[in-house]
Amino acid sequence: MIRYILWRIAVMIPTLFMISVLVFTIIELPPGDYFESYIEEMRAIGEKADMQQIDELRARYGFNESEPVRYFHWITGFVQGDFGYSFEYRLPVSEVVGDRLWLTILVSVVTIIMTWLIAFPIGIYSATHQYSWGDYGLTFLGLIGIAVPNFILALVLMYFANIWFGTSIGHLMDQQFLGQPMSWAKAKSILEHLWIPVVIIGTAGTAGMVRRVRANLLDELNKQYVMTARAKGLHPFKVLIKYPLRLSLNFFISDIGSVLPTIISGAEITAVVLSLETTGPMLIRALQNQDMYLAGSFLMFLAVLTVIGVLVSDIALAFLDPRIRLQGGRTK
Amino acid sequence: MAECADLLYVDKINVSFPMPGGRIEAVKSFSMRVRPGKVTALVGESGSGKSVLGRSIMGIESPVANVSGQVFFHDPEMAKTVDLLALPHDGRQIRHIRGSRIGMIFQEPMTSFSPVHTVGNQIEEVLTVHAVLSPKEKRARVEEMLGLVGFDNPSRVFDMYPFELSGGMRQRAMIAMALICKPALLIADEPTTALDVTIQAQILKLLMELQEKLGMAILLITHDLGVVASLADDVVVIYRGEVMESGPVEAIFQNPQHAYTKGLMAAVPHFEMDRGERLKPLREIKVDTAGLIERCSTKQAKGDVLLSVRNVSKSFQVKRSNGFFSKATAATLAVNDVSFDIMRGETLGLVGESGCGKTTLSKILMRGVTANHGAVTFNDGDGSIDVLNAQGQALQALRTKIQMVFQDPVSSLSPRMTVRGIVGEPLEIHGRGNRASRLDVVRRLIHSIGLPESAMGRYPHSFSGGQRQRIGIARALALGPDLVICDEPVSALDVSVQAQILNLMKDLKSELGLTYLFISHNLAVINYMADRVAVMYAGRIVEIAPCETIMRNPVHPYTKKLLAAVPMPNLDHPLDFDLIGQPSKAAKKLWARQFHDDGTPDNLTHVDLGGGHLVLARRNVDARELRA
Amino acid sequence: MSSPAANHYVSTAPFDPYAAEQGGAAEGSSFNQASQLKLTWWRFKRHKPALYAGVLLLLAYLMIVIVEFLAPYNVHTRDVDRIYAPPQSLHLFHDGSFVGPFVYGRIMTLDMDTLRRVYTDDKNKVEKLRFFCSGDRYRFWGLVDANFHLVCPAEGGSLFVLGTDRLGRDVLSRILYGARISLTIGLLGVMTSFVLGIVIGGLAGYWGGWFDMIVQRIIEVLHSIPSIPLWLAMAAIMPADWSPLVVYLGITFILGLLDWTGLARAVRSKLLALREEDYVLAAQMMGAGSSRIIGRHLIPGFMSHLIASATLTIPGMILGETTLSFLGLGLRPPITSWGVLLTEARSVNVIALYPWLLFPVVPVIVIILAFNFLGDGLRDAADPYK
Amino acid sequence: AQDVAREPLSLKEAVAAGKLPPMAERLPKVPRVIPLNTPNLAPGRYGGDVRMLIGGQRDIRYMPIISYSRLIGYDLHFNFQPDLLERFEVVEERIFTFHLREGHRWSDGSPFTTEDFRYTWEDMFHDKELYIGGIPTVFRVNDKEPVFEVLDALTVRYTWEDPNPDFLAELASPVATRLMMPASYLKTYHRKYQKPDKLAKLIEKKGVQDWVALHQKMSRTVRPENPDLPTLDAWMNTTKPPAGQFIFARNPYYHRVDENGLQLPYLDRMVLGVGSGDLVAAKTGTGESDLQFTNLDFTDYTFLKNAEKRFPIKVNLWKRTQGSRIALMPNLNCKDPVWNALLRDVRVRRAMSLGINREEINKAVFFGLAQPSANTVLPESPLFKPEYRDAYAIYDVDQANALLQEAGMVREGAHGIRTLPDGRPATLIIETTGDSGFDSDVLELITDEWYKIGIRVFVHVAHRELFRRRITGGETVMSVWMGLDNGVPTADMSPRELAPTSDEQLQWPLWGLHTLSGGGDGRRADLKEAKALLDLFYEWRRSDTLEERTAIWHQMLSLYTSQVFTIGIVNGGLQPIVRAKKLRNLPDKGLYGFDPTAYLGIYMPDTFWYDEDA
Ligand SMILES: Nc1ncnc2c1ncn2[C@@H]1O[C@H](COP(=O)(O)OP(=O)(O)OP(=O)(O)O)[C@@H](O)[C@H]1O
Ligand SMILES: Nc1ncnc2c1ncn2[C@@H]1O[C@H](COP(=O)(O)OP(=O)(O)OP(=O)(O)O)[C@@H](O)[C@H]1O
Ligand SMILES: [Mg+2]
Ligand SMILES: [Mg+2]
Repeated sequence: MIRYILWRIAVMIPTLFMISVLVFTIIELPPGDYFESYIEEMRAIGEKADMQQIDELRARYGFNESEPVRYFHWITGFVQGDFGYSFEYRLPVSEVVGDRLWLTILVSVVTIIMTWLIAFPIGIYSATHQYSWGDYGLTFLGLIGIAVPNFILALVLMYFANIWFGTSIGHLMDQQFLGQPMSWAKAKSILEHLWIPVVIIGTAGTAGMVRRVRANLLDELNKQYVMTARAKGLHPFKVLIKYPLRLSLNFFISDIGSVLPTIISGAEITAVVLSLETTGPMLIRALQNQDMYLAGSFLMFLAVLTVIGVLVSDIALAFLDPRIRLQGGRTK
Repeated sequence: MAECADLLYVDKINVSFPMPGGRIEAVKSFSMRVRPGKVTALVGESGSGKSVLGRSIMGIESPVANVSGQVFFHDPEMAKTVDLLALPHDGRQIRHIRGSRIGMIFQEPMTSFSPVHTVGNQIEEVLTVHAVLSPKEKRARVEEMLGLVGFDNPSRVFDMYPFELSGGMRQRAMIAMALICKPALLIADEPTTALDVTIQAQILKLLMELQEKLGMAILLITHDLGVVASLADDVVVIYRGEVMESGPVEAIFQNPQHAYTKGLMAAVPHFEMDRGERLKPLREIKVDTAGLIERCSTKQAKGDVLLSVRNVSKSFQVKRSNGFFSKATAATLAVNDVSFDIMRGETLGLVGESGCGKTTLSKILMRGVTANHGAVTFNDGDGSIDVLNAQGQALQALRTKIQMVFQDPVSSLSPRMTVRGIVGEPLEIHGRGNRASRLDVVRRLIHSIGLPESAMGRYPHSFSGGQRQRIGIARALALGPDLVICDEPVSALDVSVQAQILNLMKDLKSELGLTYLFISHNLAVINYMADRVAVMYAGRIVEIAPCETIMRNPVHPYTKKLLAAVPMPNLDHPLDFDLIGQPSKAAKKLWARQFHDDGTPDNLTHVDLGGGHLVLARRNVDARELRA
Repeated sequence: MSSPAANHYVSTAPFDPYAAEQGGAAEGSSFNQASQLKLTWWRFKRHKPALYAGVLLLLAYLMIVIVEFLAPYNVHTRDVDRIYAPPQSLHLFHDGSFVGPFVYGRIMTLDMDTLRRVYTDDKNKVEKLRFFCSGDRYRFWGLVDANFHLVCPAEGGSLFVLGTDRLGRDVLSRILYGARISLTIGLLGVMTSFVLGIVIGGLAGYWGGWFDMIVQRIIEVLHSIPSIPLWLAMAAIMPADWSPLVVYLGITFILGLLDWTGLARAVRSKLLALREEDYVLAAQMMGAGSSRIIGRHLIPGFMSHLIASATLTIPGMILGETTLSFLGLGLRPPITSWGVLLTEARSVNVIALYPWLLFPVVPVIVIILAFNFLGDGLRDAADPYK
Repeated sequence: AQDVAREPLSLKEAVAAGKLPPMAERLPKVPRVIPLNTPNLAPGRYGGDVRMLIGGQRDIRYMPIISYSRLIGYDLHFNFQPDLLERFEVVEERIFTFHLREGHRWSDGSPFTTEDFRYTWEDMFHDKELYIGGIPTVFRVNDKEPVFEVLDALTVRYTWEDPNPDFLAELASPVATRLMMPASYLKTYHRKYQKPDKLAKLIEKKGVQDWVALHQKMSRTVRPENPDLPTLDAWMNTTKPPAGQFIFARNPYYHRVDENGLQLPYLDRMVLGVGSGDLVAAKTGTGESDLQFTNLDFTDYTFLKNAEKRFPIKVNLWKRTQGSRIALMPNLNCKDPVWNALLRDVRVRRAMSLGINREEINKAVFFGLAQPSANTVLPESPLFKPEYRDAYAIYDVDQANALLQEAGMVREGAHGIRTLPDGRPATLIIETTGDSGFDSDVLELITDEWYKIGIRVFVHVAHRELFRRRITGGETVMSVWMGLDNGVPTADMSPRELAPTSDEQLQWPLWGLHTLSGGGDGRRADLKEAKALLDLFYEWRRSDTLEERTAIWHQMLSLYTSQVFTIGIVNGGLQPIVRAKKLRNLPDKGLYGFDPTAYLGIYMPDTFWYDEDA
């Protein structure tokens, strides 16, 4: 296993290299560059742009160089821990992210944990009580969560949270705490706001998870080993948890690799709608403005997480099911 | 109503399963009793409802089944009679009884374990539920039990995963699980089908001991009338869910009354049979063997070498449950330098101790497992094929010529295919015939293995153990292969159906020139089927000889012990458990010196005793010395 | 038979060793001949909610063929005098007497203070609905001019059962027309992604080894490229003279091409475990090829998950463009789809003032529920243990 | 003590502690006195924060705009007025002499003198590294730089050879070119004044590449991102980005006072909350903003008005100053030869304009409150004439059809799509950025209307960058944008928007570029009327009397509207402005726009105050 892991880590390097080329290409793909978007931004409110100055800026940041050269500068910097410079914020990328990272992790982790905490019991319940009223009811609720687009849910929740509880609209905290150091009042305000994004981001994911848990569990429930376990006199719940549930987790484990990057990237669109102080909206803006080092470094960071996540999930798979041979071909 | 003397009283139980277009009445108004401390044997045809009954008593039959009736269990410890079926479903009371007061050995040991938990973990769990013990104590108890059921190295087995064990080993693990809490009643559903006779004897001895020591009653479901004769106090004969005959074992064996019982008795193969004699199944199914399977005529004369195996070895690395950083454990040498030939048109019987590598060997021949080294050549007259390295066309051709009946009928049938699909699949793969003709072949195959046509639309899980085994046989025969490797093909069949199947196989062999590699623990069956017999022990072939020679003049001590351990369906010849029931490790110590390798495998070689009789012994020993 | 075991008991019932096994269908009945597919269909039919869901979906798909006829208005019909009109309720009785389905006439006044259009029912004006009538002109499937409708407002009257939007268009008609795109286009992406996911994931899981290694790396690469920059990049390179429909089609398709990774990994992981089963070995030994083993033996064992995933992707397919439209890439007027309708409802104004514009979520929910029940039914029909 | 009592509460402590000089010393000798005793205004009291919402961090750029402290600014009637300057003199539109206020200080207390002008002129504009391409183009007249002189510590002079009538307007514009930067602060970052090792340390600390980047970063005024950069505005930024909330605190050295001698601004702080632009309306509707004008749209009015009942806010409607709220821009430089020829034909442009039912659009999209109009000046402008407004801005399908037929876009019968001279059907792709919510609505309505005159319209949405690029590249035949930026010009303001002078003019980007680049780039205008406009524009630049200028303006307006170079739809659209109910001095009616009102700039937010009694 150790050799396998080392081997996988070695393979990561070419993979990440390919990803970096792709990421670079994709953010270069839209015509124009940051400065062009910058000019347009100015024009949109009526300002005139000083073309001359902008040409100078362009030259300063190497935008008159060829793309491979720029790629080279960026990636060598990245490897050395220099993630580049955000034009939009006029700050080194590492400083831009700042606080947002922690808030993003907070929102994502709470959401993910809530999703699991809710989805698994419900999934198990609806698998074991298939076609009961509970199953139908929860399925129905969950599907509503899926069917209503997040942004509408976000607007509705925000609106009514404001009307009923007086929670201020959007954001992760009341406006006065923005940019303030942490305090009890701020923490309280964050908690007050947190539930809205958690509910919104969580609903679709929860319902999806419920359905998947249910489906996978239903497949395992009739296996012979369940009967064996029952014959031991185990509590049905324990039987469920130890045997069929574990075997039905395959799909879940295979996907935990993608959880890692989502913790950082967050649900971008919802975050935009709710105007959360998370990294998602920042990424989107950076992409739209072609603030390319910010966007590129961010994406590369996500890529590294993805690659690590996939490795973690593969290792977890091998633990989950000892029959799985990660290396061998189809026959032993 | 229930008499207090009965440990278990089953009163008019009915079990039925809904099916498209009707329902299956698996058990019909069935009544029986089990006396405390006694062994009640339940015998009957394959598919007659024995396993369903066992499961229904435990209350673990699948939820789709309709169960009605009453099952009274009088627990001597609680001195109270309860109706098991009336207890709340999966409630506390019934859970307390399960595993602790009533233990169950499932018929399909191969699939009854969860594949992702270690054997030890799964056995230990019973203790966790029913006893208050420290983890250390639990492990010790489990290891002790594993040792009792015949494992050489219990602590190693404890940490192994079920799929790393051989069929027989899993069955023993299952037995250990059922016995670990020392229940008052043991429902043993075919507990020894996957065990060779020596281990079987060991297990039976263990059961007897427990029965005596703890007053444990056993509801023994078995096909092996020999085991019944050696063990049972009472016998219940079941046929299609109904009691045909019941009574004390003496009464049944010496004076069978019912036509069905008589038929069963008559169908048992025995050693005194003539080589040409046919078994007499209860119902003879006329099968037109020629039309049954499509097959090209034999191109090669009988007696040529069809398959030659040279120096094949295979070792396994065991996965460790305790983290991946631990050191790799020593590899198991499952097959060790095995060489033999199979002639065209013959049946080579392969017998050996449980876990000695028979299944592994047969899978190597099928390219299901890659051998570490060695060579296998297949030659049906169209030129020889290097089995272990064949690719593409050659491999595909090989796949039509060699077929296998798996030891585990459950897991080798796709759970999501209907029988029709399963049996017809080889035909479909190799493009034999059209839809209609394939359907026709399938129908005839199903008929010839004694299943009704309605079976075609059902899924494997809804069959009894024996029925599934027959489906596997039908599938293997569908293509009309040259060589069929049968891994315990009839272990789950009652004697009558077994007779029917064996006859069928024999007919096919004589009429179409099929060749069989026949792996079995049942020496009577081997005697009936095989032309030559190879005996395996711990990965090596220890003796190989024509069938009569082995049966009459065994040389190797293991072979001798094997023959001595065969239970006879005859009350006059009960097994001497003290003699044969000793663990194989202990028995090995008693072997004569010339059979020991003294730690150096190279010391041993196959000594030719003439007449095709080879035996594994010291290089330089004299043949006469061996016979002594 | 008071004590069957103690003494020798012999059944006296007639004994026929040749009797066929009890239960199941009779010899030669159609059940025995039926292929697995047929059996599955029979079992499916017994699953009532699934059957109804299936029928509902069938109706929905039939409906989109004749929306022009079903919708009371043409999608493009707008009336600047009826902007943001709330839904009109249908009545049967007027002044205690039965008139048949009708709506009351409407009077609009402008509230110049709040700049709101205020609608009041004119209880004297009974506008009786007309059925199988001629109303708005339309071009059926863009080919034939016609004006035949299932239901029309009274002459000179209005019929806005679900209200109107900011240009005075009938929401109901728009929903009906929107179904056409919502129920079809996204399917393409979903199908592409499923086929790829199952095939590639299946092969990677079954073959393992090098192939798996490479596929996993490809998945990592694709997975590392979040969809948003990709959309942005794609939107930028799509030729400008493509119609929005074609662009959307293209984006959906490309997304499908990239979206298979999650599914592929799930399939692969499951197959890595399933391929160790004996029945796979058995199939290999029969000479079955990879595609057969994957398709016939392995994938069916993972069918529940696939069906669940598919039904879960359907909302994504119906509403996919809502996300895209956040980035300015979604479908646009004049093309109508449920996603477009919901995107148009994307403001607090709507929630606070014109909530009826949110109505399109209802058909989305209904369709998703229907797909879900259908999926459940299929799952159960394919489940041997049911 | 008396003085301290008059201090704003937020400064009292510092003044009492002696950290800050008292008000009298902070003010210039001659502060600018703002008279507030008009019927609608009132002198106020100190104190309070104003919360505002912005749609992104970059929108802190609104602050210097609405602060509107300029050397010279517009008053409410768009007359020039010295603001930071005490006074100024203009000779022949060539020689500009500026007199600073004595004792005027930057927000950090350093004196504001001609040194700041000199620094900017010599050490910034003329530094070969800072300004690689030389001084900003606004200073060049006929490619010649002015002569810059420092007359004394308070007087500077810029002298051109040729008249530069735009100069004052440039200085009064919402985002004016800065002639002066805080020299004493910026010298720290200038190579000429800073020791190299110290500079290197600073470069390192700020994470920039070299001193040029450092200087640029530290001296950004358009977006006041550097809290340390001294300013002359009413409020100065105190928050370092990135942040979710920016606090602008009062500038204690601000140069304006009310007539009671109270130093402005009244309001202590402007607090800008950063959020998604889409949420601004919702949040404003829940009383989370005390002053909101950005990110609100006319469509939000009803919602906001309803919110008045629940929250202490007041919603007003101001009139937007654009020449047309939304206008179609036929691209006279488009590549498609057939369309190019057609669009150059005035009959086609007129027909298209006549084919639009502006009343319907006004009713459907603007609640009937806007004014159907060509793209021209608003009645608020002294240059307004009804005939400009109505030029081809009536709805006349028959005339439109006739004109198109004449122009060679023929069709059989009275319905269906016309064919272009080369036989193609007359389908027209209109490009939009889809930024404003109603674009697509208006286009949908136009699509229907134009179908009646035989033109089939497809709408294509392009990203902003792409949008421009395609227009300049001639790939776009027609686009949608806003009309004239400044719909309320006076004759003193440059009529450049009416002539091809900039590549931003979507109807003739190449011609505009040609003028802009001094002939180096783009193409010379080759349409008679466009050339005429350009000539008139040059004439305006040379003219030096108001009458002359007025005449030229009218000629241009009449030519521009009758030629329908851009197809205006409606103007005078309304813009909701939300304020806290008790916020005084923000008029209920006003003109809203970037140019020339600088949004709220000319209404002087520094005079806003909270009337706690209201
Ligand atoms: N889940 C099920 N669904 C439908 N039919 C079933 C199911 N389980 C068992 N049966 C049927 O019930 C009958 C009895 O099965 P059972 O397993 O009890 O047989 P058995 O006596 O144990 O046979 P064997 O000796 O072959 O194991 C068989 O005909 C079988 O096909
Ligand atoms: N996948 C595996 N991993 C590790 N060890 C294995 C594996 N498969 C088999 N073995 C070991 O190889 C040995 C031979 O197993 P095999 O299944 O061939 O025995 P067998 O002769 O068929 O026994 P039985 O009669 O009990 O079926 C056993 O000790 C078993 O534990
Ligand atoms: Mg059985
Ligand atoms: Mg075996």
